[in-house]
Amino acid sequence: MGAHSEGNHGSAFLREVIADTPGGERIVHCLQCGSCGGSCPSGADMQYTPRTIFAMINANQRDAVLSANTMWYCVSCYLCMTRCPQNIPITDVMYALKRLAIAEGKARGTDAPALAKTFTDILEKYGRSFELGLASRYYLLNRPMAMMKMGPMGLSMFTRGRMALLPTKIKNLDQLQAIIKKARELGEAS
Amino acid sequence: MSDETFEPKIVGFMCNWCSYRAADLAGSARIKYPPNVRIIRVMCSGRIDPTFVLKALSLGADGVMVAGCHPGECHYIDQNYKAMRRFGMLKHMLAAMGVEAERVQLVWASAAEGQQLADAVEKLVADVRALGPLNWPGNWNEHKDRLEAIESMVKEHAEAMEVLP
Amino acid sequence: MSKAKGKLAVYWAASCGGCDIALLAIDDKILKVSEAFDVVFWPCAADGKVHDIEKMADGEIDVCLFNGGIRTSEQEYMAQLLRKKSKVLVAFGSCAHEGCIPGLANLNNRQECFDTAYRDTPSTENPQNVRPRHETQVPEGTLYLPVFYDTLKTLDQTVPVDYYLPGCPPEADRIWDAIVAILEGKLPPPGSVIGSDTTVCDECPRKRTEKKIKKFHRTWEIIPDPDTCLLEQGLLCMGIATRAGCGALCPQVNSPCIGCYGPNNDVKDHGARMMSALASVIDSQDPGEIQQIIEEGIPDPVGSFYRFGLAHSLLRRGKLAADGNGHK
Amino acid sequence: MAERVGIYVCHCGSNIAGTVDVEEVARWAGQHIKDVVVSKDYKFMCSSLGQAMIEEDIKTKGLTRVVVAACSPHLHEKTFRRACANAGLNPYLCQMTNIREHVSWVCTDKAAGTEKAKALVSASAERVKYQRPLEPMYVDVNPATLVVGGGIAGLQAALELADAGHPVYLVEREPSIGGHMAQFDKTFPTLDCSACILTPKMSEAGQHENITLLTYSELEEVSGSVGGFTVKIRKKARYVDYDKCTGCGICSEKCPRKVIDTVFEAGIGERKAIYSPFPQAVPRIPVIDVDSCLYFTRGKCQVCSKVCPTNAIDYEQKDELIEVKVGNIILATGWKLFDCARMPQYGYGRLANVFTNLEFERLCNAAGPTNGKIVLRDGKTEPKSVAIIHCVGSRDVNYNEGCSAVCCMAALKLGHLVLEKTNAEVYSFYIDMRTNQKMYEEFYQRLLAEGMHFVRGKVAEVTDAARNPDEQGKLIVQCEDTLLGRQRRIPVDMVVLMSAMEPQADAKELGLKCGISCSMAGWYTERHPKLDPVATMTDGVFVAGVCQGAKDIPASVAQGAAAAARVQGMITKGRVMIEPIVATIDEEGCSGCRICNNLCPYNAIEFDEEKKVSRVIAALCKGCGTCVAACPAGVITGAHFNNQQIFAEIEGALWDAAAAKTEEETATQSVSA
Amino acid sequence: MKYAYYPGCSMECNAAAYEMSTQVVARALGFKLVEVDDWNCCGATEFFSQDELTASAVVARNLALVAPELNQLVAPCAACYLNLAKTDRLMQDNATINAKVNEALAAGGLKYKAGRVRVRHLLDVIYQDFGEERIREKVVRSLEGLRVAPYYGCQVVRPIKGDDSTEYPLHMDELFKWLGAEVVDYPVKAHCCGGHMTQISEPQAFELIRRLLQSAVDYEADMILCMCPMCQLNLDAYQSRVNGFFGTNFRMPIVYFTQMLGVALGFELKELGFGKELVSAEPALRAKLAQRASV
Repeated sequence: MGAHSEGNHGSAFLREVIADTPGGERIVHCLQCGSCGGSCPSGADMQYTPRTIFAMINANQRDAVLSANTMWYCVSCYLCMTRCPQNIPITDVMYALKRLAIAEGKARGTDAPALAKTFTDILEKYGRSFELGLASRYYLLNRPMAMMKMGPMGLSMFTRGRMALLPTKIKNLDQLQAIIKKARELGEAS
Repeated sequence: MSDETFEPKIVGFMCNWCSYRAADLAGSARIKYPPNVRIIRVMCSGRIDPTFVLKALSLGADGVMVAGCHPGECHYIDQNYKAMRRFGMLKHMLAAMGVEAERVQLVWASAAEGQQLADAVEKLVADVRALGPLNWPGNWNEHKDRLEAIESMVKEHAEAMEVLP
Repeated sequence: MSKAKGKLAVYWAASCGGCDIALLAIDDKILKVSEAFDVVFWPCAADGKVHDIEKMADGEIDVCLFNGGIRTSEQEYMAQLLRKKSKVLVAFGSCAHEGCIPGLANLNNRQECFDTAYRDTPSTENPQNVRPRHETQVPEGTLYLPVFYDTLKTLDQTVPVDYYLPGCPPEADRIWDAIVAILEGKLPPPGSVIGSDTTVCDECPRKRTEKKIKKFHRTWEIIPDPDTCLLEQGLLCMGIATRAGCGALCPQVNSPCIGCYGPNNDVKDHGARMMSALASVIDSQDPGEIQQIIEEGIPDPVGSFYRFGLAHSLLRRGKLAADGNGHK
Repeated sequence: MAERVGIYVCHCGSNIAGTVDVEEVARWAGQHIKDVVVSKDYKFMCSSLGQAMIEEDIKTKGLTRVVVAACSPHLHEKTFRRACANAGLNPYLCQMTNIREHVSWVCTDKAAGTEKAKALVSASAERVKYQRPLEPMYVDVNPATLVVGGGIAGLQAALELADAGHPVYLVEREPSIGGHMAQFDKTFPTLDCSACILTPKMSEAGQHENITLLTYSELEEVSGSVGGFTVKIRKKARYVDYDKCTGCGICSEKCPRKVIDTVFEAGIGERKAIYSPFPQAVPRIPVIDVDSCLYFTRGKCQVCSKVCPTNAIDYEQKDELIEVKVGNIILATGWKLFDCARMPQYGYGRLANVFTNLEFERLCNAAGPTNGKIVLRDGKTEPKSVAIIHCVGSRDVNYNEGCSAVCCMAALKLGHLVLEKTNAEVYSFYIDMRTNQKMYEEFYQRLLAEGMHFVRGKVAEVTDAARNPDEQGKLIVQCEDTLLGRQRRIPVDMVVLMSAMEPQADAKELGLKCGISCSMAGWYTERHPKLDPVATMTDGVFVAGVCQGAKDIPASVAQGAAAAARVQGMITKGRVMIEPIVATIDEEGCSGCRICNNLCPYNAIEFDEEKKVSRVIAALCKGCGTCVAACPAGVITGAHFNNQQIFAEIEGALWDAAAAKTEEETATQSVSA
Repeated sequence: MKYAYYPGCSMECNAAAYEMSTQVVARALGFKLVEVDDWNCCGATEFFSQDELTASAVVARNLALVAPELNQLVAPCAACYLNLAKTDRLMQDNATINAKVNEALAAGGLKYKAGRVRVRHLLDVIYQDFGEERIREKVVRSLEGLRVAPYYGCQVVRPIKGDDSTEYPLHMDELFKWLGAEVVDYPVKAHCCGGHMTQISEPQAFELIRRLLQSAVDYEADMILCMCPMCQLNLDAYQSRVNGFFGTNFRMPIVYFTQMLGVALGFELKELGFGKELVSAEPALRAKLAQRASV
């Protein structure tokens, strides 16, 4: 509304991220205090802490941010977000960065996009998630070696009736698919 | 119905201590906002009588801003709460009369909030612009056939009287 | 009263007819009226014709008591005619003064009024959907009905008015006070409302203290205490904002004032005054709670605050969609 | 008779003329506004030449009303009112229109700016015709002053006034004056002993002939206005006779009942049920805490009474309400500590060795419960490492958005004390180091040299969840070291939370009693944040110290002195002018509906039970106009802001919309002709 | 009391014990869970990483399918709960997204008025709507002597602020105090279980799991109580691999809070789905409950 949020101020990438994140306009209030990076369960493994990411966004380092591993190490625990003294929706910013990175094919060195893709494919096909299908398809396609390690655990799960062999399909799959199709159209239009 | 050339006419009632000073500050800080609001100063938002708002609308204003200190920060302790209540009542009544809610807006701005006040003006002007002119007096215009009907009645009576002795 | 008799006209426009009856409620004093005046025109009580009035000289009628608002072209014509022929034109009763109940139809337009009257009411039987029309062709030629307006106007929104006698209907005693004033030539300055300038509270015997309202009640929801101010009990009593003169009739019988006498002098908008006063004493500082108290307690704000004065209020009517001709 | 209006449009150099065609505005007003006899523009209306022009026109052209279209009335209303008065015109017949702050400075388009200026001039011109002459009112100033709060700011204010020869009532709610400063060990950056510099002032205040000390007392009610306030004060029962007690202290010594002292000792020390908070307390008269006293709770004991050499114990004592009359009030009510339990991630209340800074001050204080030894909660173990966490509850929109201003320096001071008194390593976790007063940065440098560790980063959490043997049994401070861009976990023995300063819980309530308001954050609102920092919007009420906003001791002392200076100014002047903008009720028209009765926060509306009418007490009315807008009968008038004036102003402001309307009305009404 | 019920995909199979015990407990407490007809997957975190609008529409379909006479929706899974609640909130706050989501729903002949359905987690319903008094009344087998470590995880307590603390929640602690258990006040009860990191970076996920298990062991808990299928899966199914990875020897049973609530209400272990956990809870239960029997 005001000159500070509507005008052409801040880096181009900052404006892009703000537009893509509900509540994203709070990013500009970052104090660089680091309570996000300090709180993060994955903080030690992140290439850049969220705080650093905000500084990079401000500095318009678009490529560096989108090819960072930071957002892929976000576990969606929301600790950073509830502790942030400036109410920045940090977890939601990470989601926005994941979307941008996938869209631009910048998500390197991580299997997360593939996992996400497998997951959504199954959802679209059946309407429900299907763990065995998800695990086998994802591992076969992406990490055949890791499949071996998963074996015993899968078997234990199976013997305790915790793994289904067949997916459940919802009744009105057409309806769900129509909704997904329409939503994608609307997303692309904007 | 928004009109490219439509410039909303808006009256702003502002309290002497907070919102009027916020407008002063917006000026001192050279913050730009649309020129559509004509500010009328009262000592307190508690002085703002719903009659003022209705008067402005009935005189052709397209929108009205009622502004005071933030709740709990009133220069007169808590008189802005009375403004808040009156605004609630007025809003309820205006809705029943068919006036769009966006045309009359309540704004809290402290003397330090020049930017917030400017933002509020910008929002009000944009909202009213999107709604188009209100032209309340235009509501009172009667059909065109009214004049003809009266004339024909005068004629009818005259004819009837001619027939009589 | 040995003077030559004056000429009196009484007219009934958009109103219920109660004002005509109220005029007769002055009882035998009506004889004193007929001693003083020749009634030249009173469609309800005497057989006078419009053309008789049209033939009169301008200003020939001494006093015209005009009740009812202006809703049709015929009423507008009559208002103009009687104005021209009368020395003193009195807006008699709430309809002529403020629009009254017929004025509440100003929340709708002509089309909607007709829909209600000729289609939607449960007792309507109108399979051909016949509506009143200004012109109707019959073999003998064209028949005309008056044009029905979108907006009911008060008498003074149509022609200049000399005095106002408020009330729905005016109280007999106040009518007599006014007639005496006319007969004795002790009228206030033209443009005045003939009556008191305090509010109903002045005449109301109930005990009042400082006010704080947490909840508004509808009349059927509580049995009010007979000695305490009704407003303090949460009933929407318009007495605080309504001109005295009735003797606080309604509050005396445990019923809140509905505001038929209109506002005091110098008050521009009866409803706004009432809203402002009432909202000021709502006992809450939370916007959500305030809105809830208002919306739950006062479901029909216009009907409550402008029951008698909508046509005469600053806004006069509900918003019409603009299509160039005032039609929705 | 029609009024004769003069209109004066100011260029303000190019400030206005740059975006408003002032010549056009003046020309237009002269031609289009009714009753305008002269309409001029001028380079600087506020200059002496500009004022002289108005005065001249009033005299020669017989102006009865004046409109000045220039800057904000908050700047120059007084100037032009004075000019009118000089020419014999009542100053309230002059109206200012703000075409600078509200027009030229916020508009970009000159045509639009000119149109807006016309509308504002039109509004003022229509309004001014209905303005009425008003006479200012004057009241005498009572030379006595009430100071609320006996902390360092209040003490300073009281002493300044008393030394100048004026009577002062100093009200303090605790048993002794001294405030938070009395709890501290050292003060930054000079490290002088807090008690050493404070107690002389305390005893001076206690003995001053012009100061009436009202400790263990609270403000009950304030009425009246500037120059003549009447204040009711509750003197809480001490159960000790003030006149008989010599302050020998035997009662406390012998009292068998010990309780945790949550006030002066911040919860880490004890006191007796009959106590004086600290040895240098002023006055030294103890009080009995009835909630813990054995006699009051169980009916038995009375040891204090038995041992008192002067028979000063009086169990029957009652609260006393006293009334004092003063001309001015200074509020110096201070602050309270942020409740650290609101941030569970720091473990306060769950993890024993997490302390608040105030607790830690008492630990360091030689007169404190550990005689100044810095030890863990167990009372004996000296810590080997101490973490000091900054910004706990401050600079955080979830708690207090603002910076508490003193914590950086206080953290440095506490760090220094740890380094001085123990062998512990000290870590400071800060977001930004704020050391921006005289000698403060130097103090920071000193701590850097002393070997305090500084980690730039807001601490995420303090936990006892060890991840490796090094962390076992420690408190682990987890944060991002933002200078390294790396997460760090630092095991320590003790954590000190630099808690935010918060407004007193009852600050708002007290403000209401005195007629002043608080900011969003809860601090008292000063009249102007830069140019009038100790006055408030209510004449005769001043603020000093932290109650106006977080600040340190030097700033609090400066404000205390400043408030005293302002009050002295009022006393010396002897009388004050009050704006005649008040409400009046037309008793003829008032029906006594009593809607207005409880709308006035200053109790300026009284109800006459006999006549059944309401009445405004002019001396109490502050002119807000709320009752005017509320009166259902429309019989309350607000001077200078009456309905007629405001309606005319609305009509004037919408002159162009109104013109459009008239055309339509003329078209539809032509049939009447 | 009647609620719409959104079980979520896990409840069908992987978290069958949660589903069984939830149904048993619901019946015992006398509240009716009406399953949303033909619900679909909530999209977990994966869908939101790809396309926020589509993900929101997928979630909103479930909200739209809630029977019109019901206005509260209960979800037992933390991720489902958050996705449903967050989507509803997003639609309330953001008019553009609200309009687009409804446009997408319309393609399936559905619509949803933001804010119509109040989304709640199962624990909140049991804790708030039944409350201490009524639950205490129903306890037939006190859990006295059993040291339980309530584990809240993340997404029920954050970011949507309810009545419980986002840092140090207490509702499950209190519930189990009502049931007579000894509640372990350990510091990591609202820390992350690793979530889907098991699929992305095993070393990292294992470390997060280890921290939780270690803290529970440090505080001498007999078992960890879960309120989310994902948390249970990570802590239970990966426990042996975590032991392998770090050379630790955790044998910490991970059970659903509803299972232990069912025990306290007097149900048999079998009806509550015990035996489906990979690290068996039976030894702990037997030891503690038998101990008490002998007293």
